[in-house]
Amino acid sequence: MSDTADTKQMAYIAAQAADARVNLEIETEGMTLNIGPQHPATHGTLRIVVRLDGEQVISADPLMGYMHRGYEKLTEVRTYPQVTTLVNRIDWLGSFANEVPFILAAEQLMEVEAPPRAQWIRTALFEMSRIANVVLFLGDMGVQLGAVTPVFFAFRDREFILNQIEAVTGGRFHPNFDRIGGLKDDLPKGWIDETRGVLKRIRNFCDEIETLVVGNEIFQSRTRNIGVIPADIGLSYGLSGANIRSSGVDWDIRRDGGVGLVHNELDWKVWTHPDGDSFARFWVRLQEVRESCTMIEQILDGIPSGPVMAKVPRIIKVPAGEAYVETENPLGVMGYYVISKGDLTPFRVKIRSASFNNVSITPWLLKGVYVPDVISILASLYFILGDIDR
Amino acid sequence: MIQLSSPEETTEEEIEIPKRDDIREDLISKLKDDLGESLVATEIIAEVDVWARVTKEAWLETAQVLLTRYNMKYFNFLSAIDWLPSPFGRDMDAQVDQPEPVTPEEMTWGTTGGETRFQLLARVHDPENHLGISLKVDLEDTDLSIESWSSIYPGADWHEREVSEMFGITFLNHPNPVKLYLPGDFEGYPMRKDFALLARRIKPWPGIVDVEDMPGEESEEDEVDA
Amino acid sequence: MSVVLADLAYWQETTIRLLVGLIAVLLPAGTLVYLFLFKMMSFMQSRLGPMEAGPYGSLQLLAEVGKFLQKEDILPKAADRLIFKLAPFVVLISTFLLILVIPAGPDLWFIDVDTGIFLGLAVSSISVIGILMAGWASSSKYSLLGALRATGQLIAYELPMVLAVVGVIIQAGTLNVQEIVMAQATGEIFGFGGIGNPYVITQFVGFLIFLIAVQAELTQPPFDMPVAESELVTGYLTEYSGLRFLMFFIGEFATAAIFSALAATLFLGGWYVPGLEPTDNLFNVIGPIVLLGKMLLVAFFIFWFRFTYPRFREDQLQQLAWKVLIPLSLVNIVITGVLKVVF
Amino acid sequence: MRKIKLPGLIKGLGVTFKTLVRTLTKGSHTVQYPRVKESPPPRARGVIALHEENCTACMLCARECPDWCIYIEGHKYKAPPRRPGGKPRKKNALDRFDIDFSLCMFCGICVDVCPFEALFWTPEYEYSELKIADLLHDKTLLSQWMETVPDFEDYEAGSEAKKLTVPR
Repeated sequence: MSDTADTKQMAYIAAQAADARVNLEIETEGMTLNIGPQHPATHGTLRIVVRLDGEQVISADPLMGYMHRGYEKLTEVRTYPQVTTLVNRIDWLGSFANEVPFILAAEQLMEVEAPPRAQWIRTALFEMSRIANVVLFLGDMGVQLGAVTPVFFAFRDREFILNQIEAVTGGRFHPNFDRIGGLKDDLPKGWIDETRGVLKRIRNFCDEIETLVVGNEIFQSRTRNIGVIPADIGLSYGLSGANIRSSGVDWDIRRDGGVGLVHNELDWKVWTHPDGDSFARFWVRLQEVRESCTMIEQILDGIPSGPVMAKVPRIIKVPAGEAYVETENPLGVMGYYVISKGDLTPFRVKIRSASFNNVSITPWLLKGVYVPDVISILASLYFILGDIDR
Repeated sequence: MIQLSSPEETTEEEIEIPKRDDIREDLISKLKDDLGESLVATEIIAEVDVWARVTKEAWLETAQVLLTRYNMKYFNFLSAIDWLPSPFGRDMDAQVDQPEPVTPEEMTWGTTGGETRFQLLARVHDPENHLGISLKVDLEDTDLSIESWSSIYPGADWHEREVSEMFGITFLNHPNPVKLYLPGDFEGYPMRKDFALLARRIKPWPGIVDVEDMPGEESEEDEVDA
Repeated sequence: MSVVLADLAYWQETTIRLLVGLIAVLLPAGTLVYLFLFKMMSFMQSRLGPMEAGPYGSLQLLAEVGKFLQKEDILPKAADRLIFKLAPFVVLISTFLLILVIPAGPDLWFIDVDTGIFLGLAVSSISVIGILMAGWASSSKYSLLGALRATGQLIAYELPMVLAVVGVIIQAGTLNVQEIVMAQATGEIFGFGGIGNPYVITQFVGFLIFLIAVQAELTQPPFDMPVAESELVTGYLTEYSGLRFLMFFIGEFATAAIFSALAATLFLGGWYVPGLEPTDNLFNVIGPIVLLGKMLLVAFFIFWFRFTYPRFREDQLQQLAWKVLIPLSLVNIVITGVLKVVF
Repeated sequence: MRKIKLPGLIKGLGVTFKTLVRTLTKGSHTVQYPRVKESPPPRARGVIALHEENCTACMLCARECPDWCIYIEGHKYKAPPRRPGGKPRKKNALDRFDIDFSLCMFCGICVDVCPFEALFWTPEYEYSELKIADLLHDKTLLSQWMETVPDFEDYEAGSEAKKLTVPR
């Protein structure tokens, strides 16, 4: 470590000593701990270099790129239909939701619109991918805090949602089902009824998690007032999704200007929580899963009949222009800034992924917390490595 | 505000009555007052989006103005665009057989135009009135450096590090100007258009039509090719 | 056992004692791992657990042992070799010494000392040294953090555990474990002697404190910070592999079994079941089985908590020990003492 | 929020215990894989089957594949005329059709773009290999998968999609 860094650190310790937390007379020496890249808590290859004083974090510096796949570069050599296979793999737990904003951006440039039936089914699958994603978070948060059982419940019930997604799209994880101008295929027979049964299971799972995790006093003591993000700071870091709604910001793109999806025709509620701590983030996500169930149920009742594909040319050339479309993905706001030059391939695609912004707050957020809280805060911010590294 | 209206509808209506987007027009006219000469170009697609291009000197001021006067509290993203047409074409048509670079096309720019090869692209958002604006700024090839936004939007920190390693743009007064994704000793700027994507160059494209003709017959191009 | 061993030579006696001791440690530990870690945990998570090795996976444990034996014994380059190698033995020694004080029948015991429970609680603390050795010698930051956490935790919970036992001692009026069992077997609750006097009823607070302290001593969730796998990988075990890891593993579950047996002995009447005379020779046969059954009952609770709760943070754990459990157990002692004098 | 009577710690114990009882009485959610197999839905993208007679070596799939994992070689030949006295037809014969499943991303674009109904998905998934080179499935193997292709499903009410049939 350089001299300046040491001076800085000593200054920081001195500031902490004013809090009577660190005794400078003992002259404790800090310790650098690498959490990751291979670590059970980072569920991926995120590496967080934390400087510790005892178990208290002096500074935390996330390092990533261990899984960077260069998707922005790869999109430049792939045709528009081929790009959807790539973007599937950004947030691999809710992959269908990744396709939607890209397809919508391309549709905006091509000035086509998917037929109503396609939009409704798209919304249903969009919300199902949210369930598939967030349900795992609800279980995983327990594991990060030491409770092994919730994650098995999560995997158990997520399986049914994945089965339903697979029954329509053919892919459990990487559906590649969204097409410019509609969907690849229509729903198979009997799917709607099966899905209703699955939603019942998911609601049941939410109740179980509520009793097992949310109601647990140990869980509450571990998460309440831990990792508090004030709304303004969260916004300036570009936090989105449940992370910002749990800080009391009532903002959901599904309600406040969603293009191409039918959320505005459904009856649902945007959940917020005033606290902004880890518990709030967990709680908001739990409510959002239930809200997604409500939405899907309404969609299942109201799918209009009709075709699922608009008339688009067989070889897709997107007219020159620029479009930015964002949607409220499971992890937060995901947007694609697509620049086209009228070619078969996009000229440049900027992928604005939610986790990248969500995690960028960690150096600020992790200062002064204890090592166990590093884990619970990271878990509650909920990132997917593919969404950070792209 | 981004309404739940399809682009198709928008265009149809545009043909009938040119649509006005009062909120966005309003924003642009106010911005013109605030930034004056620094606002180089603007563009509005009614009820969809709004763009503004500013001068390099006003980059920091723009952020400050948008944050304080327009309630653009939400930092969305910051990136860059390399407008150089790719010297490798689409990297598809059997590059191995054709190692010479494709004759470069003319450089063209997108929305709000441009003058230089590199443009910075950023987007901020007003989370209460649901209004976002995309900002662009030209960067001269000779001086690829610009003031960092991270003092105004702390979230710009990582985005600027990414842009800096991928495009080779320097951000002045950045708190931590190190590489974000790439290893420290990486050379080159991968997102520049003249940085070859090796994966597409070490292997011949399997899509070359090599259905052999019958002996003694002239090739009739792709008769079964759809 | 003392009866049987009376006429044998010293070496024969020692061999038999060793063998029985091994069985007494390994068998309950194996039962615990299979019944609770493999099966109960799986059932609680809607799955079946190991099913392939043996009927219903009952030989899975042997397969695991075989697997661990094959693994490379990795020694970190910077490790303090001697201490690193020694640490698992120290942990195991504590476990083996602890079994000595638990009687399994009127004549079935390893040693019959007047300060039995005192000895038991004393030797149970030896494992702390082993854990500290493991954490320090591994020269890994995770190990070090884990070991330090373990030390702080084990010392903090030793105290409420001892204080909880004090209530029992006061009521039984003896430190001898065998006599505590006898006192429970022959005791009466307010004149009703039908089921003896298992102290779980009169010393319920003590029992709860003892269970919580045992949970913490065993570093099981919700007190598993020393091995917290999502934070410290596996704490002081991080650098261990193969046979040495297996020894820690056996140590962990054998200690769980023995502590459950100790709890069963102190609070549930040990090897005694109501309906028979406590001096009945039959207890030398069914005593171990009864003890095993009661031990499994206690262990069931320990593991049930383990699979349900998330873990505390280190400071919350210390607060629980010093601010809640210790005052509570002190109050318990005072009340027990007062009642003892009054009745 | 409704009033909580029991402490959450005890209610949580109830959840795990309930699951324990349910697993013991109603069975688990998992299946013992090699003995019991779950059947994926008919649309599942397991492996690609080739109906060789329909393939004209048009290269469309190989061109559209984002991973460049389809290799096709063919030659032209003259087929005997359909009606006596007619002109001999020129046809493409397929010499090689390989899909490298170690590269394949299972996106399904090749199946979508095939204009001659020569490629199909089958839900079959048990084709792992010990050597990565063995994942290159050739024409023969791909044609064998054809037997496992299920019929297309009916569509849900309100659909206007046309149900296709699998050539056998």
